[in-house]
Amino acid sequence: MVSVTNVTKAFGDVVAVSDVSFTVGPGITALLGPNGAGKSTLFRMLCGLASPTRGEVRVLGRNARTDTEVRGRIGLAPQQDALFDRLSAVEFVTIAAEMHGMAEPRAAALGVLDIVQLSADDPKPVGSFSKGMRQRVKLATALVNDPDVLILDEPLTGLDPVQRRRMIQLFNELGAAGKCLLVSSHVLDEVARLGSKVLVIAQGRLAAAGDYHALRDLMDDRPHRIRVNVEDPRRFAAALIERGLVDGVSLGNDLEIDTSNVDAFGRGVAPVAKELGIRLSGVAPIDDDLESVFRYLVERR
Amino acid sequence: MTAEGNAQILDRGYRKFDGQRSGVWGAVRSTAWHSTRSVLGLGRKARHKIAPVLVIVVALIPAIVYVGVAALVGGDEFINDILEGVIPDFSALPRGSLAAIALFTGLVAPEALVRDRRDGMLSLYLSTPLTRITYMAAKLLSVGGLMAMVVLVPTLFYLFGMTFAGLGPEGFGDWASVLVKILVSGTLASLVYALVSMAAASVTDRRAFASLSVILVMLGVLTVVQILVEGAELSINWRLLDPVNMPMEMIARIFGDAGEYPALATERIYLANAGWVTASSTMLWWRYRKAGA
Amino acid sequence: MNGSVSSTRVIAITYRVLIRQLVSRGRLVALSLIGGVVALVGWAVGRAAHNEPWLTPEDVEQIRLNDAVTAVTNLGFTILVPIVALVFAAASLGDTREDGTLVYLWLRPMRRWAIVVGAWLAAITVSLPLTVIPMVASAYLLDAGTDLIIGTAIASVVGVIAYSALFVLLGLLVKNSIVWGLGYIVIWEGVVAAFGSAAAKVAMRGYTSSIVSERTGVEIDIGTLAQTTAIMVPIIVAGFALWLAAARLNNLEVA
Amino acid sequence: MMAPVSVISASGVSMVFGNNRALDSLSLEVPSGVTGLVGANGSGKTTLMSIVLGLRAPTTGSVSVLGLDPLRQGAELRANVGYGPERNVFPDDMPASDFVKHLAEVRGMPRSEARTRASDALWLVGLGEERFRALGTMSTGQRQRVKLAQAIAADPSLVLLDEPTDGLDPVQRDEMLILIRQISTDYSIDVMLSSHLLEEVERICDNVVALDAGRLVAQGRLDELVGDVEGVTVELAEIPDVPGSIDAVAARLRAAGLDVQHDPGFTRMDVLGASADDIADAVRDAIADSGARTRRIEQRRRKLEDLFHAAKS
Repeated sequence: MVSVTNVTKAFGDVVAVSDVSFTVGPGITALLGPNGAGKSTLFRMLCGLASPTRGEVRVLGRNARTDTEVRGRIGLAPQQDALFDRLSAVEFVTIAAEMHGMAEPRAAALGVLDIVQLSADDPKPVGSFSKGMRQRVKLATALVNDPDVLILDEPLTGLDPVQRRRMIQLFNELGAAGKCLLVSSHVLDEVARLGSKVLVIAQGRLAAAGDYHALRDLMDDRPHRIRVNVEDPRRFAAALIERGLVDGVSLGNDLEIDTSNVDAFGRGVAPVAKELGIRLSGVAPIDDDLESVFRYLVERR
Repeated sequence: MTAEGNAQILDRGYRKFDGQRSGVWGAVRSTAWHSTRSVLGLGRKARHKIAPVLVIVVALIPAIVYVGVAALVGGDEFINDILEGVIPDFSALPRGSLAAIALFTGLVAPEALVRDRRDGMLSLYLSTPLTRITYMAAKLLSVGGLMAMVVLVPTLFYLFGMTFAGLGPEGFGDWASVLVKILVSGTLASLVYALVSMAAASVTDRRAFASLSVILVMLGVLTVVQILVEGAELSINWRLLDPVNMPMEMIARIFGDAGEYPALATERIYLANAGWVTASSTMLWWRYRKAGA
Repeated sequence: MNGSVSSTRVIAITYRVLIRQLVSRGRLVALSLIGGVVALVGWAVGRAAHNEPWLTPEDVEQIRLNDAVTAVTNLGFTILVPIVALVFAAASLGDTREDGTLVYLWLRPMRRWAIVVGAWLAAITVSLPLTVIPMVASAYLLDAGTDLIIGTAIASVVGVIAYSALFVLLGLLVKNSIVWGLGYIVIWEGVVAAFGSAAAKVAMRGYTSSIVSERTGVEIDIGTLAQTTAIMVPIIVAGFALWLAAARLNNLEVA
Repeated sequence: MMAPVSVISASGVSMVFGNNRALDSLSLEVPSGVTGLVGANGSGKTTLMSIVLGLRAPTTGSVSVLGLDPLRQGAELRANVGYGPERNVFPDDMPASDFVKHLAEVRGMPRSEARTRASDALWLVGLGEERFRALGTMSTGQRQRVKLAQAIAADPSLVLLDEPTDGLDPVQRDEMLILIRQISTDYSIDVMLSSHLLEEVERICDNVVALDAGRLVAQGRLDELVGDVEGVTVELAEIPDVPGSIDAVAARLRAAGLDVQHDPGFTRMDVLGASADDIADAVRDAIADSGARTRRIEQRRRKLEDLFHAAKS
């Protein structure tokens, strides 16, 4: 539904996006990367707000920069917090619906405000809203035209944990309903919850792309060191070696094992402990949380 | 001798400070200097320097022209006599730069005040030993000093130039008296321009609107007063409301000259300037009483 | 909801949004105050007695008219009209571009020229009452005949229409549009136009002054154009400025 | 001079704006070290900081900072306090070195001293090579460092940092937190930093002050507040030939009478119960029986988040 082909964007001498290509279909795709990696620039080009220096961007097969109609099928929640400050939330969203030429703009606005849990009766202008409330106004606005392609730039910043959870659930529902969602974030926990597809962008280049779990498994193929807390480390270590689940062990304060097959180790560790009747109180891969994956991808260049 | 005995860590850069802190005056001085640099575009890109430098040069033109003419053709007693009849008095010279002065007020005060409000420097300043009062004092020092560059400096240049050309005040006593008058009157007029333009600039947080506001207060009131006195034939006292001409009149009266509007009593002119100072200070206090918190 | 939205609706929606954004109490109060001053000055000039014994009634009539025309053109057409138009027109799209809200107008199935026209109409709607009312009041209080009132009204409307279009374009062209506009008003309109009737043809003030001059028969050195020319040229300029603004909006890189 | 026992102490501080109670009778004793001021946006963190700086007078109550009264001895106090505001907008075209030097001067450094200290501070925050660059050309991460540099340049006794990690990505956030910790430890500068992210406060702070809607939820030493072990966090992976195994683990643990926090479809769960040993055994057995793959089992410390949940319910 979205295709990006050999796209480069330069501002003077600064290259913000460098020769990036990917296609995105229905469902959620998370665009992950450090600040300044080019996520927002990429989104702006997708929406036609900026034109690529080289390469081609297509949304639903068309160019949003020149094609008036396709703009009606995109929903964008931009990164900046600016809104038409003097309007109330319901006015702001209703006007967005009107701009999309919807038949019942107010009803549509009430619907999406309900989804993001903003009161339609609140007469306060959005200019007085907190960051979290503005964020939800932006989301409602992006959703109001029931777009086929949703582009959400850092949509979860400023939301409290409960709201985040709700939004993630909403995104999952929209993705399941066949919409194409592109969501950028640099908070990895959020991305993990968003699920499957991930594009990692670093320094303007596409550093990794694919299924999130597959990417993690790719990480699993590296040799790993895992710290294991057990009651009887010596006996447990012996059992692990005996079953070929580990390549090496070191017994310091804790038991640390090395393995090149995380999968086998992960399958075996609990059953072995149970079988031996050894209490297992901790399994902690060293350097294998989400953040290390991210670091690995971002910092290797 | 042990290995450690040879090794010393001498300096890790950042360290404690044991000296005397410079206190509020240091803060005011640094802020005033910093504000002045920022208005003049020092330490910034060249394009920020163009406008202020241009205006200052334009303000200097009358003084340069007169001094130049005097230096070129002067010397001869006969010609000097003619020249003395043509060149302006020390009290009247600044009037030649009036357009530049008015333009400069629209440039300086908005830059000095509004930038701080917009880019968060004001709240940062208030987290330091500066208070709203001392902050404003620093800004007045800066804006007043900058205004002096177009109000006072040309006259000083004129004094030294004319002295050099043999057309200056005669005798050291006279000369020193003129110098003191130039300094006193120029400083006072600069402060009035500074306060009025700062007050006008303080009404908004947007620089462009601040310039608009200053220009309207300066040139708008000038135009209105002009039409009222000449078109509507109202009393000459309406001139007292004119914030561009009143400081100029004050300079003339300090020199004991008649000025542009001899019909106006001297004490009224001083009062008019005092009135502008009071009104402007009140406005500034009111606009900044909560700002930046 | 497929396809693009009809242009009349786009104009109407843009107009509504931008009117709400433009109308702030601070701006209205400040600009009404200036308008009030203009009307007051008109009143003060209008009640000047001119009872010097050597003047005939015809002389007095002529002096009144001359003074009145000077007041209207100096205060109204050099300060009030262009500045009010600048404040609202430059802000209409210029502010949305600077604060990042332009995206909410841009990324919609709406034609760009209609957005520009909506913005222009919004700016005019706010500017007209703030200029025409004080200008007409001033002309009325100047008490120099109906020709002056009619001329002032026409010239104010033409001025607002043309300045607004120019400043909508300016707002899309440069970042600090108010400062540039102010520079244009003070330096170009104020100084260049004062060089005489030829130079005045490249400044809007030449046209507004001509309208008043033509109506009242008072000669103004920068206002020498025929009535039709003085009305038509600004309107054509406005149309051209709007067309450029639409083209500019199309090619803009939106933040 | 004797060092005051508390860096900041407040008693009965309330702040009322119109009919909005931004702070509600707050009483605090903040000891030396790094203190995290946590709470959601709008919970009163920035208001509290401005009261500590003496920029606002509390509606009721009194505050003492470094043994001084912020209202009456404000200028004296602020000469010894560094402040990094939340706002991220600074003079765009000013070089970082000029900016830091200027603020060092304003905070009382003599002119010659200010230049070297500005340079030292910028090196310390890792911007030595970049110190002549204009602030406007810097990234969010670099600007946050500049804010830190200007806050420490005048050798303060106390530094207040409002959301110093806002807008940073994980790598930048870590670096910033480590830097703050290091500055506090190496130069014995007391730090109070505000954050809406509980994790980062847990990571580097000695003390915590937690606010919720202007009310004090908790204060004290971090290890005392979050020390209790009452469960584990488990992260699993599904093996293709045993679908639904993660949900099955959760179900088994629930059946064993444990409190399981798990959203269906997610790979992570929190398991809470009375005894750590019982939990460990139950988790081991549940995983072994349902055939999921173990990625991680970690002792779950009581989180700051729980403090908020407890306070709200």
